[in-house]
Amino acid sequence: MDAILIQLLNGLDKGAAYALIALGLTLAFGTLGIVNFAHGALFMLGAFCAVSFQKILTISKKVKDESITFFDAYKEKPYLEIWWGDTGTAIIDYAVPLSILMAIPVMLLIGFIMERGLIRHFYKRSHAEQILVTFGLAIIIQEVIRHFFGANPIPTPAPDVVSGSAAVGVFFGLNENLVYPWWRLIYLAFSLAIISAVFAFLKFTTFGMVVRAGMADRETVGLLGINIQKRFTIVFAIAALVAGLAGVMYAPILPPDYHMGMDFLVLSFVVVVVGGMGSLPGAVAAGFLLGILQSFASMTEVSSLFPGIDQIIIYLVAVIILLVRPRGLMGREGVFED
Amino acid sequence: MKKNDQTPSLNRRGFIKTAGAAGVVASAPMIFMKGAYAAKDFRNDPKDSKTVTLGFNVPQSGPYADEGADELRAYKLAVKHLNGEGDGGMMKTMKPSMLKGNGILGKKVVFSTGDTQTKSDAARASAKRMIEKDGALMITGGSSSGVAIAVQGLCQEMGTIFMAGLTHSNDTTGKDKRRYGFRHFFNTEMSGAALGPVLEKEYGTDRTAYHLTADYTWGWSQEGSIKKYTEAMGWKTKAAVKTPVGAGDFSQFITPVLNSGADTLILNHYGKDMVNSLTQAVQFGLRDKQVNGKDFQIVVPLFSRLMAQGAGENIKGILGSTNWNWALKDEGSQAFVKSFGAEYGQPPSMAAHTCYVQTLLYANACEMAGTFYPPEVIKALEGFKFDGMGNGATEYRAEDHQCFKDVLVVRGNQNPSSQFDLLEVVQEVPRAQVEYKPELLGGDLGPYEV
Amino acid sequence: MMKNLIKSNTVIMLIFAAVVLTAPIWTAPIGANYPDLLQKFAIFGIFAVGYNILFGLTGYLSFGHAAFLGIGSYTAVWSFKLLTMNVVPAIILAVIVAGIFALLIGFLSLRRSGIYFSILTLAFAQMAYSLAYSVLTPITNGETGLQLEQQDPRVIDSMFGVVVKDGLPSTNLFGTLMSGYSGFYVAAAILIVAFYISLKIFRSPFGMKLLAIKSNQTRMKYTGFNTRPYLLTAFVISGMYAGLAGGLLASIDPLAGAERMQWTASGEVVLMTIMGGVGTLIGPLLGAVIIKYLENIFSALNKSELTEIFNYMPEWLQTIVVNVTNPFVGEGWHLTLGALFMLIVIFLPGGVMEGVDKIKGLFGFGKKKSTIEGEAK
Amino acid sequence: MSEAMTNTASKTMLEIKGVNKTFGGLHALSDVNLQIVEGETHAIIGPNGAGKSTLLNCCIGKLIPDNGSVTFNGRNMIGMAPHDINHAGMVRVFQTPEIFPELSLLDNVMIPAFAKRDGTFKFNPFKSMANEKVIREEAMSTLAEFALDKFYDQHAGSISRGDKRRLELAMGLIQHPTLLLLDEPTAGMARHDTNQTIELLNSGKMGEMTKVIIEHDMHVVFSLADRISVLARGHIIATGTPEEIKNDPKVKEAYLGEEAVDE
Repeated sequence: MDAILIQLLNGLDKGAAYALIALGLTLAFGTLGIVNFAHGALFMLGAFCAVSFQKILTISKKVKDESITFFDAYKEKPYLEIWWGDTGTAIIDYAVPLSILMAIPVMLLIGFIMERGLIRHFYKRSHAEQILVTFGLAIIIQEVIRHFFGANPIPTPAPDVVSGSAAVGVFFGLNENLVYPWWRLIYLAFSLAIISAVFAFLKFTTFGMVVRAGMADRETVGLLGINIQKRFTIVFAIAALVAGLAGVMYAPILPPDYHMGMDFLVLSFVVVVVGGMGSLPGAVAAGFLLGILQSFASMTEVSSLFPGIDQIIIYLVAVIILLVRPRGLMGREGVFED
Repeated sequence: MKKNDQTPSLNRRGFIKTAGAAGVVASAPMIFMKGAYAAKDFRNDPKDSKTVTLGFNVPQSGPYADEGADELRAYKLAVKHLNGEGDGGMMKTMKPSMLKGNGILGKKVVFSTGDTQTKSDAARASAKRMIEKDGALMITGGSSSGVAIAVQGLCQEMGTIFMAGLTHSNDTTGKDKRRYGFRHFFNTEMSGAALGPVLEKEYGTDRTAYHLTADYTWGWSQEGSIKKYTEAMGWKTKAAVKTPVGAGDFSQFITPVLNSGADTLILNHYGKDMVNSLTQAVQFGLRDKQVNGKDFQIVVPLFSRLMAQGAGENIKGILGSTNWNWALKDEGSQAFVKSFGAEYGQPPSMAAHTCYVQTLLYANACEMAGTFYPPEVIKALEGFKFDGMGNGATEYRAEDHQCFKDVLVVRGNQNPSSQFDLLEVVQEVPRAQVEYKPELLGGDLGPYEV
Repeated sequence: MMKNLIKSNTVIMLIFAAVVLTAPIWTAPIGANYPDLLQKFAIFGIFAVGYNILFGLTGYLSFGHAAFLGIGSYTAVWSFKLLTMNVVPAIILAVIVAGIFALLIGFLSLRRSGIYFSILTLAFAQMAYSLAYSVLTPITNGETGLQLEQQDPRVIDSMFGVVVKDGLPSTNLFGTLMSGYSGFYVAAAILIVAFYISLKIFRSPFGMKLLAIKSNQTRMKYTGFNTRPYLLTAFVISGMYAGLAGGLLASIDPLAGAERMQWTASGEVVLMTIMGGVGTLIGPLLGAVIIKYLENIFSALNKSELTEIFNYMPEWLQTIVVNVTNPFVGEGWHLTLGALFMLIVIFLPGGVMEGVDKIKGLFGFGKKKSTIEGEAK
Repeated sequence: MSEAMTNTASKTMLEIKGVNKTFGGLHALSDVNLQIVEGETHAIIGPNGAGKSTLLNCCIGKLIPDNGSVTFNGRNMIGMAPHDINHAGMVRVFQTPEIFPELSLLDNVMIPAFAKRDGTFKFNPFKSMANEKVIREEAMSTLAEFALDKFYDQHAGSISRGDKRRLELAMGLIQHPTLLLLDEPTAGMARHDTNQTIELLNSGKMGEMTKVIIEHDMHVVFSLADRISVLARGHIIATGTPEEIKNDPKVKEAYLGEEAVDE
């Protein structure tokens, strides 16, 4: 029972990440009709916002280690600590959550530039061309990041107070051994908040209504004489922001490296398609569903029964869902079927 | 095409001329001696050429790109030293050595590079290019066992010697060993043999281990070796769970550990997988746990400094084994760290070390054989005993082409004195303790002549 | 008159064969004239040409064709292990087994269209990859890849009394070794045949109907065509091409690794096809050549070699050029790849072939481009 | 109008019996009964949303009626795949041109000819298009009938809308259907083009063919139809000769009032 509960938590947590990435992807899909293979790169850029913010905060005074003569080795002490003592240490400790402040303008700007500079010229082009151009862009972004940060993962720890685990078991009056990392709980809450915010934005603002109308029928909205171009730019920037925030918050769980976007790319496409093209609730549902199933499939009880099931569960479920439901969980007819 | 690094072009050309001339003079007697082998025709025989080409096949993209970059630094340094430039590094400490600093057999060493992408196909394609197009006489490098085994197999077919880079799986010099392949790096069997006693001393004999194992050949090899040695000293193995390579999020594998009753987690992961699983295991509070009245422990059997960087704080205090560390105080290590540090401003990684040593060993074997003819070079390497290369007295065992030498057991440094000071050496496990019979791992070397 | 001559199959095939077979000569100036790369050009050319029969003609974007490449390779290596070192049975079996898998996967995946189809094929291929990497290790030898062993039974060979005493046997075509240039010529000959078949398909009523399905599938149904079997046939044919390429890869280099089936490998053939020009006859082949060239040659360049290449320039210019180009070669070759993808899509939406047409137009050859090259006029 | 009138009683070709179709709560068709007789040109008229297109879609397999039967030359059509219905001899010409925009005009006409010859599926990858002389000639002469032959090698997507409509007709005609279903063949056409189309539909092979025409334009209907059925709110309210329909009070009441709005 405990094992199942904790795997459920794992699944929700994974699902939160999948859903968040898929959300931005399907937003761009549904409204702009763009197959964005650079979406994983946006997620990665988000994580690297956290990395760079941490690097900035920890700009250090270097004290040479005199015992080493063959090369320069330093013991580093961040200036923030030198100037402000414990306050400085505390600020550095909160680098990841604080970096959200940096990520918001940066990701919006990246989204804006990407849409204006590239994506908008590809709305009318074939999906194959969209794939090629965005894939090329993703590779370039990746290589640029590698040039500056190297190929190794970079540790970006969560703040000290939340680096431990919460006694979930005790809270629910269950096994006291049942613990769960605070940061993962925060990630879950954070992604639920972002998902709700995106839904609320689309549901309750005029802007959102236009976007939703656009997702339902792009051509009609274009005919209404609404300046759809401007709105598309904003939608894309929001998609980039959501991906970026997903990346920032994921950094303490998965130390960022330049390739992490590609690792998530295929998965996020599977999530979007299983959810149904152009359906936001579908993407969220599929994200959580696949996350939870993946967690359960890796339980020894399951994987000893079906060897290898944990390796393929996501794809297996995707195949089954797509064969049973032609347009995924909540897709509409005629969207991306040609 | 393949020149050494960039000096202003005029100077460089001038230099090559003189070096080349010197080479001809130096090699003149050799050509005489070589008569016996001259009849044998072999691939990429440099014959009258003034240069000899080595092929450096390292990961330049993919997860091990940083490690590959460090390997390449080491290779370039080795080439410099062989050609008599720089301070000579380990050439001065290697014993016995026939290296003179005039290239190999009087021929200036040049090189070509390739990207393995840490994929068997790409690595083989790149090795083939260096052999077929660039005329490489020897291939070396790599940062994973799958690639090493794939390239080693190819080199056997092509009749080109392969000096493996970082490869830790038993199979490289076991099941899949080849006559043309040589490994200086240690393997999982040796890791197990070295770690076992240290684990016993640190954590006692009454422990229950839980393995998380990367689901591919190296992972299984590692798991098998650690199990073998820990179970022999009385540890129990609670479970050994396979994790998909590149899983990213390991939470679903870590949570079952929490209530399994195990008190030790063994992470048979390397690279990104290791960084991720360790980071996440610590987040789940495993290291703060008490099980069966004992502090919960995490062990990472294969360590490298570059990986330790990625894991950050989480690596502190964790035990593992490594092939070499720059902080070693022996003469050879010091000489190497000195010249590497002077050249690149940073210490070499263990991958860099093994690659540097392999290049020197190959060059020395050619000098010993007095020819580049691979079967003779192989015979010179087989059973070669040497010292002064950072791992104590070492032997290239003839039966499986595995180097036997001291193994380091290390611990993540609790209080690093600098950004490079991430691992502290717990023990230099003597060679005798990690040696095993060649029959243990099976395999067949194959013929000298191909 | 000239135009008709150029359009005739015989002339096209003669030119094509001449160009392919002389590749060792004309690739010399770009440093690609060594057996392995030439073999890769031919083999991935076959893969891309076959993929184009599905994607170029029907518009169905499969993201899982690498699975058939991998299956072909595994089949071929098993044929070497169990039957004989002769490549003929290996290649035939590779094509057949890949075809069977293509039939199964195609039958299921073609129940959907558009991106749903793409994801289905991707999912099947990823499952094949993951399983081959882990639980299917007894069949695939996992990460290391399936290799030959001296103790392999090789039933047919031993029937003819071929005994391998020392080391591993080599793959051969009735005695001709498959390594080096002979391997290239075998691959080139197969490429020529494969290209001819593709040409015939493009210019047959069958190919025309596939194009019509791409153009307007609904209309095809009301015009009296059962489109599913057409699509399935195209899928199986392209799967068999992939199996052929995989079998050939293993024939020239008897090792089959799981990574051949990863999504990146599937993506590669998609990129080759789009880059060269979807639906053109020769474009996918060009795309394959360009990508393999970048992967093998650009990744091997370094600063000193660049200096060498730009030696003819004055020193100050040389320094500038070397410093500008350096980030794009060696470990930066991915950057070149990414930039090339973007440049081609932005400036030549029809792929390299569109560039060729534009140049032709500049010189006054040919008339306005027809979208479908294979179209009989 | 044509002599077909005289043998109305000869043979029922298409029989629609008691067909119902609902979408959600909406009755698109309620208990529709209709008989198309061999040789006649039968027009179905009715205001927008009367269910004309739904009725057509039920015949060609795009929609499956909730109940009732559609029998064509004695064969039940319900549940049959669209391509099989085509081969049974019932061919539809679309309202918005459903052509193959990327292919040339010639190819557009050759494709349906292939369907006629090759059946629903034929694998002949080694036959060359260049050797398909018979079909090409037939396609060329069909194009000529519709005055499209001079730009036979242009992309169908690039020609004018009126030309596309004629191309549609050519694509239908080349299959020599037993029954041709035309969905508003002149919608959106200028008067001159409309007259030309009427001319085409009334003469030659087209003229002899059994046809069902859905049409808005009364001028077209009365120029072409032998019999007319009037559909309103999913019901057939009248069937008869043009004269009968013109004078039917029910039609006047239910239909013509609304037509003014439509025009």
